[in-house]
Amino acid sequence: MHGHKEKHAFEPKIVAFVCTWCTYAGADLAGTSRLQYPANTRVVKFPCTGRIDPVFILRAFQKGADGVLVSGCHPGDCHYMAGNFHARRRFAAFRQLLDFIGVDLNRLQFSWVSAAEGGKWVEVVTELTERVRAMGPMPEFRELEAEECWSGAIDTPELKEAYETIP
Amino acid sequence: MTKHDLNYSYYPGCSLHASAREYDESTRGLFHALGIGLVEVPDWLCCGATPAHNVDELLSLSLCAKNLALAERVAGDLAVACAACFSRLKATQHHLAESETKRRQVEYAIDGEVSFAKPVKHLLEILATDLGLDRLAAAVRKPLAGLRVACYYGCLLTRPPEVPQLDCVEAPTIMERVIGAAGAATVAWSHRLECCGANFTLSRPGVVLKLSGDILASAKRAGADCLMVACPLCHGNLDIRQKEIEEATGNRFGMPVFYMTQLLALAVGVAPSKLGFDSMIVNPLPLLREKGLV
Amino acid sequence: MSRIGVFVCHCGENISRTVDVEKVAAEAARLPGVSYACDYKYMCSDPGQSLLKKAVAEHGLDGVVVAACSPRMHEKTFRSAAKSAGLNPFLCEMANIREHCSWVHEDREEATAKASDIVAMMVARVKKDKRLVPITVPVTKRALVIGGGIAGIQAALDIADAGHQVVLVEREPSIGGHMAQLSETFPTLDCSQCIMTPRMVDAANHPNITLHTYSEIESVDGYIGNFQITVRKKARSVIEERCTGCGICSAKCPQKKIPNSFDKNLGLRPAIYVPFPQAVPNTPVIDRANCTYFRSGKCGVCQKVCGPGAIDYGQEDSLIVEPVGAIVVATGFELYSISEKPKGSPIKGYGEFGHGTIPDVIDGLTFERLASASGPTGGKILRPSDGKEPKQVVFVQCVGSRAREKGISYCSKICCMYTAKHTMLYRHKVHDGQAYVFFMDARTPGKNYDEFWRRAVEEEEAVYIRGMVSRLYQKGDKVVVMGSDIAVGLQVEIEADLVVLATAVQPRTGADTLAQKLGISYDRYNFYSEAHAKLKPVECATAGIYLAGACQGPKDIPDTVSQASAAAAKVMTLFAKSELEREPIVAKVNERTCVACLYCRKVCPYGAVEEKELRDRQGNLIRVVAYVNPGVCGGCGTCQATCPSKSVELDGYTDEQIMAMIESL
Amino acid sequence: MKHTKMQLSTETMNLGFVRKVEALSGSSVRRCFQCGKCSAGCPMRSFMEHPPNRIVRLLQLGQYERVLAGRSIWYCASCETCTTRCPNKVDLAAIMDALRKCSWDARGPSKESLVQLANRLFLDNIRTYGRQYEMRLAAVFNLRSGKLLKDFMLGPTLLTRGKLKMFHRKNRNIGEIEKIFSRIEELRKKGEAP
Ligand SMILES: Cc1cc2nc3c(=O)[nH]c(=O)nc-3n(C[C@H](O)[C@H](O)[C@H](O)COP(=O)(O)OP(=O)(O)OC[C@H]3O[C@@H](n4cnc5c(N)ncnc54)[C@H](O)[C@@H]3O)c2cc1C
Ligand SMILES: Cc1cc2nc3c(=O)[nH]c(=O)nc-3n(C[C@H](O)[C@H](O)[C@H](O)COP(=O)(O)OP(=O)(O)OC[C@H]3O[C@@H](n4cnc5c(N)ncnc54)[C@H](O)[C@@H]3O)c2cc1C
Ligand code: SF4
Ligand code: SF4
Ligand code: SF4
Ligand code: SF4
Ligand code: SF4
Ligand code: SF4
Ligand code: SF4
Ligand code: SF4
Repeated sequence: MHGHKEKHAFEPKIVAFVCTWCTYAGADLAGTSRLQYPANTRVVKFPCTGRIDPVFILRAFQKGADGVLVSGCHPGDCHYMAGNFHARRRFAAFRQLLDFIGVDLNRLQFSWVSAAEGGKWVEVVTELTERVRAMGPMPEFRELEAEECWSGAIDTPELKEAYETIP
Repeated sequence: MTKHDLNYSYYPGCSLHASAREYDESTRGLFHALGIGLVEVPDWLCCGATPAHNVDELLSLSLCAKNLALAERVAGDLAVACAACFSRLKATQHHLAESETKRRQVEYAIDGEVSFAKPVKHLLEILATDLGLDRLAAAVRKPLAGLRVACYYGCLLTRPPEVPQLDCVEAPTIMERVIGAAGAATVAWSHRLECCGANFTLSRPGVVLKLSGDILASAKRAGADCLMVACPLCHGNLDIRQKEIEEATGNRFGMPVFYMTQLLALAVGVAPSKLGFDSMIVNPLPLLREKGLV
Repeated sequence: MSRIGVFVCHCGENISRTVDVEKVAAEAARLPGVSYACDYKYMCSDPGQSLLKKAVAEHGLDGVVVAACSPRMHEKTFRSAAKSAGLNPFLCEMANIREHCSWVHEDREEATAKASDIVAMMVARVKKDKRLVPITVPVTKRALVIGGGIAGIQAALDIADAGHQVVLVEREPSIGGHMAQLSETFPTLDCSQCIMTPRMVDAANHPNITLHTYSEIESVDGYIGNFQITVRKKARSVIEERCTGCGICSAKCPQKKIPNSFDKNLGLRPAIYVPFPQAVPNTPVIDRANCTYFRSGKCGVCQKVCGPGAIDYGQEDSLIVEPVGAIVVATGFELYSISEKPKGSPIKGYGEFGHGTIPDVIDGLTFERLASASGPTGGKILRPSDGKEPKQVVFVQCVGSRAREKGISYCSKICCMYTAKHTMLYRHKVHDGQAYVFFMDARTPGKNYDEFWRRAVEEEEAVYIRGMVSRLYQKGDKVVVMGSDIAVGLQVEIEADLVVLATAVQPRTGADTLAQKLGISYDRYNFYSEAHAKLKPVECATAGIYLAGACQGPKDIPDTVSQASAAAAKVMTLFAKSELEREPIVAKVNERTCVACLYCRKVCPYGAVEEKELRDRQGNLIRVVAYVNPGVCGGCGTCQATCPSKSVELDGYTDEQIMAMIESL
Repeated sequence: MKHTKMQLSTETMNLGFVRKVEALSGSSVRRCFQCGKCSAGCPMRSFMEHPPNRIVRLLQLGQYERVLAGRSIWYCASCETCTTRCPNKVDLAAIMDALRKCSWDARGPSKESLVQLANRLFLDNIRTYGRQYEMRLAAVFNLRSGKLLKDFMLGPTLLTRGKLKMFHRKNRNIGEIEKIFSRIEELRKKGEAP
């Protein structure tokens, strides 16, 4: 289908942090199924969402990303059993931090895309691209000492509690 | 071709001599027109219908066995018009073949042997299989084009599965095939096999109003012009009680209920005056006129 | 300064149709550190691979990026090509410009720009790649099986038959487990003892099997291929090597009135005993708590009568160390008892059934002992209170199970079937007796299982009543059962002579303690967790440890044996190589910065993180740090993202590598 | 009785009755696993106080009074839907027949005397005339049931359409027909038939 393609004034830069086993494979499936989606996303592959350090997200924003997607296996389907569970806990606390720093949380999207969900990958990426496009470029982001920020964050009561409840 | 290459003994059953007179008349007219011989079994008696097997299986079996014995006096397979009689007669052969004890009791009661050899056939089977749909179609003079018929089987034409063996028990098409051969259109509808209330017509007419009302409504929903039946009991409930049903439910059906032989006879050119349309409670003539069939 | 080579593939037209591959190669060539870039029609073809090898040699490349399809497709291909060109395979990366680019975008300009970005990211990454060497671990081809029920016996025999040594550790004086207690078994009704005893003997006599009964696991060290197991052999007070199993000691022992737990306390045994006549080994053990000698120093009869002088009152527990390469856990289950619930049972108790105070209310296992020809009644169904033959027996299913708010939400899976079996056995033995079963539904999804249940109903005339029982109470010598038939919608009352409760299948008491020793995970009920419910049903998440039988979840014998053989097969797969090689994607701890908070240990799903003591030359403890066991680490990286001091790093996914990618944007 | 609890024991479960029903109907009662398919399709379900599956269930428990006391069996239309669709080949229609016979024989406390009456008149008609004469059946039914006005409106309509015969005669072979009835009675007296 080669319909008329709109050119937009602003093309956002999106970085996607995905796990190898589910979402990366899901994105591959979108490819083998020849589904179409906006070309704004750059994928960084991880073994597991559990490996994704919030610092990476901060860094991506600093380096000019207008939106960040974090996507892994559905709860209970983690290749490493519990990696995505820890990631979820970690990001719950991290979102508050981002909010505090003044990042519009609409620029950060978490989702679950399995290896069988090529269509869902397309949906998620398209939606985020369009949303961020509508929001416009990310405002100038003041340099943060990422390390400090993160080591500070581990001590938030939320995170502490999150880890206490890990069986 | 000899005059009759198909010849049958004929068991009309009680209703066909009374409330279902038009079924009998149209059957004879149709068979005559098709060149099928039909000789009524002399002195046949009531098959016992539902009331007999309802409370007294042995009596039911004996009455039917007696009829089968009487039928032996006439040549040809036994043609039966009424679905209830057909069901009883066939069930009798089936049950007695399975149970030695019951057979002995019955043979004592009728003082004679049970006739298993006589094939019992419903008219539909004779038309669809013995005569064949091609020959039936070839005999059509006045195709029933434009008539949308809801074929109603009721309970006893197909059930229980091992007895009538007329067609697939849950999704029969024999009526549709037969009337289709006469050029009619058939509708797909939901209540083809639901019970009409059967013989509660006498003791508990309320039951009939409810069940037959649902059937009429379903046929109407499917866009049928009329119903077609092969059983006097069904006919009684759907035609004779239709006005009452309309009053009770507040629906207007105005749905003529034909015996299958009436429509077929009309199609093969039997004069409408000989098909008992005047005995029907819901007057079919306006519909037939509208479709240019009379 | 690095020398990176970039190879852009056309993939026929699959990539080149939407991506301007020449432009991508040209832009790559301009990236800092790239010393060679080209494009080619089919990189994965033989000529494509030779092109790569040649370029590595000619340009002295120290890293390559192949911009082509998904790494899930051809990473292996290009890494081995790199390897044969003399490059460390982990210095070869793929840029996915097909599945993630040319196939999903139409606009040539956009797709080309994105392809260049992807290549740039991978170039940045490869510059930070480190040479990695696949990890090899030697494998000790010797297996430990914990638990000598049918699961353990089957697994041990399979492994031993494959020619490997097996150490079988059983807690009780005899192997056999629950199956040795059963009378006849569904769905075929063959005698349990008859099929079990030969297997027990085979296990004991197998030249490759070392049997430690009356023993427990003291501690577990090491990792896949290299475990060190310490086994505690409890003091039997009988020297196994000397005992001939003549049984004189038991016959002469004056202490005879001790309830036999094997017979669910229906029968009695002496203080020196074998739990049941077919026990393996047939070596008695002294029950010290009930032995006169141990209580008051008197008696000593057994020692006097024992010809071979096998009695040793002074025997002590001994510890044996066994090196093994793999472990099969097969510790089975316990039945919930309404009177003495297992310690830590989540079940809230059955006061409405009398808390075990009504003598003629028994559990399924007790019924098995009553029905067993070698049981305390010789196979006669006699009720405990007065030894009379019960004429009306009520069976109650789902006691404890499937009652979320009473404690357990799962279905115990075997009780529907064994209750059907019990009604049959009862009918075979008491012809004029009537069996009733209160049930919610019959869960019989197995080969010939539903047919078995229907036989109980239709041929053996058990009256099944759909509905739970509300209460049981004693009335004279009857037990009144208050139930309801939900199909009829009426209450039902039966004055029963005997009531049999199908109580919940639960994990062994202490299953969690053993799991902690082994470093395997368990669910909230203490059933051991498999690595993946569907695809790794016998593996533990912890490498080298496998599960068999009811310790993983309620199971009948066919399922138990299947799983045991599967576990054995996994062990044999492991033993097929003398060394394990695995991807070196594992975490490493930086001991200088680690503060030993051990958050990493908490989050590691594989239990790969241990504590390590750092000592100086004199052996004085300096401090403690975390240590990741590379044999166990699964490579998920969760520890790294969690570590507050950034002291643990996952090879292949270091912060440096990831950051390089992000920064190249 | 209706809502009292069921006391189950080998004494209270009348299994003899169950076996009789099984013999009469030629259908197993125990095969039923209470799936409810019979009741799901029964056209008469809404008129019954015990749906068909519950009838079988009560039989399984030998609750013979409870089955016969209800009017359900008299509201069964013998449509055979249940029998046709039962996954276990429980011939419920035949079981209903058997139960009605048991109730009929016991001249039991059926609440559905109207259906009983209609049946009785129907069979009497056969014995007297050999065939069914609907006019007579309806007339006598109305007379005996005290429902004089019932179907009053239909009578004349049907007559004018020639659907009811005012006059009827007996079969020529009425003697043979009587013989069937009396021979069956004779068999029963001798206990040679159910
Ligand atoms: C009443 C009843 C009737 C049944 N009837 C049937 C039937 O007819 N057909 C059928 O297929 N199934 C039946 N089953 C199920 C059957 O008993 C189980 O499937 C089977 O016993 C499971 O075997 P297992 O080896 O996993 O566990 P178990 O039989 O429980 O064996 C576990 C073994 O491990 C030992 N052990 C436990 N902890 C440790 C430890 N820490 N260290 C060392 N050793 C340890 C135990 O002493 C035991 O010997 C029945 C079960 C019950 C309760
Ligand atoms: C609707 C449905 C939903 C399900 N949902 C779940 C679920 O959610 N979770 C779950 O655990 N299970 C589920 N299952 C069950 C699951 O599908 C099966 O357990 C599983 O597929 C069985 O795998 P199999 O390899 O034994 O058989 P199959 O998947 O049938 O594979 C057999 C293969 O052998 C090939 N084959 C057959 N004959 C020959 C021959 N003669 N020569 C060569 N090849 C041959 C076939 O082509 C086929 O590829 C579901 C099943 C169904 C029907
Ligand atoms: S008497 Fe001695 S040899 Fe015999 S069983 Fe006892 S301990 Fe063993
Ligand atoms: S010493 Fe103990 S075990 Fe031995 S005979 Fe005496 S009581 Fe029995
Ligand atoms: S197997 Fe049957 S009796 Fe046991 S818990 Fe499950 S449903 Fe209940
Ligand atoms: S056949 Fe299928 S749907 Fe029916 S009980 Fe068994 S598993 Fe469930
Ligand atoms: S989380 Fe980091 S600092 Fe804490 S113990 Fe683990 S490696 Fe050491
Ligand atoms: S990488 Fe994963 S498996 Fe390995 S030590 Fe860290 S948390 Fe455990
Ligand atoms: S359909 Fe058959 S099995 Fe199901 S409830 Fe009815 S009689 Fe029983
Ligand atoms: S035969 Fe009777 S019980 Fe069965 S479906 Fe028909 S009306 Fe209902």
